[in-house]
Amino acid sequence: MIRSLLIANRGEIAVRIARTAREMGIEAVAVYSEADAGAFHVGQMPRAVSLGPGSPRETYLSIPRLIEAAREARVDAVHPGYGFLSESPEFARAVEGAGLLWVGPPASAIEQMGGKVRSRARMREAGVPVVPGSDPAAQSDEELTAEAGRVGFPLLVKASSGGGGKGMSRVDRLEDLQAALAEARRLAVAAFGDGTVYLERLLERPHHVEFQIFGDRAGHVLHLFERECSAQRRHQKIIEETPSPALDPPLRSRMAEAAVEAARAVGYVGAGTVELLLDEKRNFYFLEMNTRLQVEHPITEATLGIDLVRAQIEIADGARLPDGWARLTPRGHAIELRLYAEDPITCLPRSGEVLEYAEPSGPGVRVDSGIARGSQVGVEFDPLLAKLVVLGPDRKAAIERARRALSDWIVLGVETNRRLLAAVLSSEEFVAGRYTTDLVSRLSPPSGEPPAAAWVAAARLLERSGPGGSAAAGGPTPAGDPWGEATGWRVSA
Amino acid sequence: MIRSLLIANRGEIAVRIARTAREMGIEAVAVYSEADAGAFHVGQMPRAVSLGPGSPRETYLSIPRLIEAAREARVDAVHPGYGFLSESPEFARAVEGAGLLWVGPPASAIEQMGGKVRSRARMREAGVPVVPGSDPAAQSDEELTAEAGRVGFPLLVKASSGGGGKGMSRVDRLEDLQAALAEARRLAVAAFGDGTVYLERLLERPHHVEFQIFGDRAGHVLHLFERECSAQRRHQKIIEETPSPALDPPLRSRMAEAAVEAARAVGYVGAGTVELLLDEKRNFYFLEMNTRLQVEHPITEATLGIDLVRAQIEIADGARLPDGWARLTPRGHAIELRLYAEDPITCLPRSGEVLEYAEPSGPGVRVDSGIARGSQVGVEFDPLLAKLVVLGPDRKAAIERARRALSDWIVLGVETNRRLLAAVLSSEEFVAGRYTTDLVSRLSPPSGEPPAAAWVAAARLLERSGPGGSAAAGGPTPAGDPWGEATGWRVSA
Amino acid sequence: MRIASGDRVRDVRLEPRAVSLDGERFEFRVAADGAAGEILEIEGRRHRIRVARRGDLVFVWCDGEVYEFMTVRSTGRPRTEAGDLLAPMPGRIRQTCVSEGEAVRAGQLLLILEAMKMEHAIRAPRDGTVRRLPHREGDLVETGTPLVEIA
Amino acid sequence: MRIASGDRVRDVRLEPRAVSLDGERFEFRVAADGAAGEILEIEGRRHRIRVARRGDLVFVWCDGEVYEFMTVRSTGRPRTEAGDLLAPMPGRIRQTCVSEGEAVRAGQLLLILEAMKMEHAIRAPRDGTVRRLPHREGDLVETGTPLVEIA
Repeated sequence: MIRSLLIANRGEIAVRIARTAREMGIEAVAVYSEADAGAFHVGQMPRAVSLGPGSPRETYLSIPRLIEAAREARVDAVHPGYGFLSESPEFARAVEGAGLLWVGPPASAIEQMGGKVRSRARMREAGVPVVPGSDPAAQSDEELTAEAGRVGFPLLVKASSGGGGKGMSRVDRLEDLQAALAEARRLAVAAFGDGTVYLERLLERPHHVEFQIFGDRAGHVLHLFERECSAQRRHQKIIEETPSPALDPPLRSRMAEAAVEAARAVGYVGAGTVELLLDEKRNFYFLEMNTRLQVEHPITEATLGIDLVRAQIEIADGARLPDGWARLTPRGHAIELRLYAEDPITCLPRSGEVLEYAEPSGPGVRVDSGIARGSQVGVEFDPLLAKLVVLGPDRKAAIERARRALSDWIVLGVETNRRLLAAVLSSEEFVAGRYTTDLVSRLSPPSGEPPAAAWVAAARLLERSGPGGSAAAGGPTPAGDPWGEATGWRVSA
Repeated sequence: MIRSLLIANRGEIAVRIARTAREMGIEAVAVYSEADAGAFHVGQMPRAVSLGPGSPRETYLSIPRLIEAAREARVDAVHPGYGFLSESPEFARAVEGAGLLWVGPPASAIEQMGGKVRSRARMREAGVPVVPGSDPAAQSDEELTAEAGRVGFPLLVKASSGGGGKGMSRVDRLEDLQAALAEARRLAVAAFGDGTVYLERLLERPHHVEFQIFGDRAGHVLHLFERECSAQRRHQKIIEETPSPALDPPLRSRMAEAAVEAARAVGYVGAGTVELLLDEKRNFYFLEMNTRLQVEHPITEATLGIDLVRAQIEIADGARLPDGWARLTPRGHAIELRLYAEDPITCLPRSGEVLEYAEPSGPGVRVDSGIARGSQVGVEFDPLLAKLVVLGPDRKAAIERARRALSDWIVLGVETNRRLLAAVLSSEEFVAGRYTTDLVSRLSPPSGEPPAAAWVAAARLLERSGPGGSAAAGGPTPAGDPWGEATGWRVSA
Repeated sequence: MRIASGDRVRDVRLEPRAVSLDGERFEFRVAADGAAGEILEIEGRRHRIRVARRGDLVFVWCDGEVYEFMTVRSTGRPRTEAGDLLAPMPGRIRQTCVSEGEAVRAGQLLLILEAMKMEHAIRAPRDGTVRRLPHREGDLVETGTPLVEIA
Repeated sequence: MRIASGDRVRDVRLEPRAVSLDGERFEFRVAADGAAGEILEIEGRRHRIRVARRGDLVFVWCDGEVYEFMTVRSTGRPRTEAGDLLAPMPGRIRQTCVSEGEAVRAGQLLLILEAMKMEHAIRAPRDGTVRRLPHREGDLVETGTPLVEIA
């Protein structure tokens, strides 16, 4: 029986998990690094334990400190959220070793799906199609050069322990291979301490479609339909929607079957997501499985009317899959917009204090936020600030609702990717539902030349609040925003 | 083709209508009395027209000023919202007379459902059961005394043009009748300029259940299921839910049929609500029909996944009922909480500036608000500040979600009925789903003795911000909160 | 300082890390003063706090509940005479049901105030005698105007 | 006063009911300053405004869009030399790809900054010559530190 839950995370996902915990009558316990003592997520929970000072590596990524915190807080269970240690089998084992419930899949499942290479092999065994790639054993330049011929060009050089596109590079011609391998190994060592690489055929302009999977200890595994995640920037999702405009019912059920098969193959329990690539010939391939709650899980909650976090906790507590989940059918169309603290053009992370904040509301609008007025946004963490999730009766209404809500979202003090999101929502391909993973990179958000009213407002504020000299002492200097003078890349957010 | 829409209302409903209009690409035009120039709803719309200075009667209730505003704004249509002139056939005619589309039912339907007496007669004709009552013709004390015998005690004396319980009184014994009639006539004249009254049998502890009705110009009429509205305070709804815990499928369809019949009888077009009383023997009676959008419409939107305002506008524009509405089935359980600016104990209206405001959010949470930080809440308008609407997979989850969200709702500076709402949510009868219209009156919210932490926080603020002497000059004096000293009714909100 | 909440008035002495309420001493710590408001730790328990002030009124949101406080000036006379019943909102005296000098029982109807197109019954909070009844039927009164004084 | 937004610098003269931007004059009216922020009327059109300030930076939300402005002090030298490329975030110089005195073309890779466990390519915004390259590989740099100066 879970009475208290340590949420080993921060930001919007910690807040979101805490909300469900509180609704379940479970005491949510926050953790925080000293720098985060005043963070929004800490204020959302009845209890909080400090992880002490230091970098993420020394706090949110420190298994010993988190286990210590869980012991100190005397919690019954630990929810890892996403990112940080959510896909660390070591952490899962440490939690269970401490006699606590782990709200996530068995460590063994995390392991089997962990390494790209291992998971590809495992899936091939299970009969799930994978993108053609090199033999994992092949590591020398010679072997890989040979493999490259088999795989075919263009291809990707990938780090075996990579993720999020880190240490990944495209090679179009054989003569570029060696240089790419050297670079990839160097980056892989730097980022993951593991220089193993492999080759994978590059699918041109594929759809990135994922299926939500859920399993229980009794061995039941089912899918909760798909999410279209092709709107990506630098391999980072920025907009997701469900249902996917790219699927028809037969294809959907074929892909869903494969996804369930993939999860069954590793004895999956709890919430997980199987990511698939869909090429122009409507062939699909296993990409990877995320053995945790997904950032974009709310769009599935919206169209199915369920609470995935509640189910995670109940299943960790030994429950079966909720009654009726096998009979769920999606209703309406849901879209998620990810608000990042970053320059909409360069995608470089932004920092600063949130000086004004107001969330959109109204019918079919949900906001999961990790910030509030007064929040300090630093660059040491994931730049995801908040998520806007809209539900509409159909895709057209959902897009209109997303545009409306986005324009009601007020965030001042930290630059965000809002304009990029708006650009996607009004791009012809997105509106038509015909877009692939290359859409966002081809978009250039309008440069946002301020209207006269904005100049007036700025001037009036400057006059009201007097010379910035003194005020400037408080805030960071505009050096935090350096590109402007030199390059003019800098455009208003 | 509606391209622009005048929203002849204020507060949360004006904001809510504007949101849908904006999503539809329709330009929403606000109206405001001078006192409201800085009101939240005005800032939510791209355009706004002043109704000039003066009381509600001279502004939001002035047909000439509103028509003038509509002409000035060159709008295509007018949405009346609820309250104010939403059920005025004169206004409907004036709007159409000005060559504008009226987003509401035909004036004739409003008229037929307007007077209590007339509507009761109309329904009796249509074969819809009505609460036993006196012959409308009977007006003299003698006639009414005779009728009283037929109707039976206890009974209600009601003003024919009454509403919201105004000029309504309970009579248990014949000897009290004459005094009650005199009082009722006096109040009726004062409130409605019409002293006509009638008698109606008083149903003890009934359920107040209403059905959402929708019709189009092609003569189609359907129902969108029910809303349980028995949680009332002084005949004012404070919490609504759907589905109603009081209905079973057969009863639900019988009541729904009657509701559709009632709407058909008056050639209904657009959104309307048929209110029914359900007595302990599970007999139901027509109470009245609200020929407009209902305050609690969002819970229907939540369980059906639709937008009622969008449908209102489309149907006013000549469209048929949306495809598939005939096949809609509710999913999950929805609850609405009405946040009023009033003393939770005495229910007296409260005023003041909203000094801090934060809305709850997260899965299954929607807030329709008419206020923001800085809003000035006066007593000259309806004290409804905002509505919290939660959707959960089942009733239990919805109640838990409502409790969680309510505790996340921060409103400082104006006293609200929050504690009363919390008391209902945790009352045994409400949780069990066994409550009738007498529940709320029997509840007494806990007196909210502040914990040490609150005293500390208050002291720290007073110390930080120094003696209130100067600050006090700004705000109203605590005389605005007078009961305390003399009576001790005053408890913290 | 003296602070009132409802009918409860307490003597509050504030030190940097402790407070005494009517002599009872509580240690506290400001665990954080951040985006979600302030977090006060009192005897090990954390409390989420948001505060606002208008003149002598202090509003405190604490762990989901809202409390209202009022400073009580040690100097100067209290704001209203004990026994005053003040108009809760601007309105018009529709009817007076008692006269000065009349003895009234708790709950007895004193007068009817009409405001917002509704009538509000003003009743005696306790037994007593009507000392002052300053207004006539039809008078307009502002918020906070004394309506009846009961000795 | 002189105000910059992005690479756009304008001369702004404010009068009670009008403003001139680089000499172009606009009449405006503050229609409301209320709960939803300020409403500015300029030549008949209404604009919803929210503003915030941090030092020399001014943030303006206007009709759903956000704009950033910076005061330009007429006195004192500009904040950064034209030509400086500043570190966009705290990090470590992973690799320098050019040397001082070297001629570079717009878009050419100048150095790689490692921050947040990712590598960021710093490229030349335009053709020019590397005048200064103050840091070595492995150096830690703070936000705003000049990385390369291009003449």
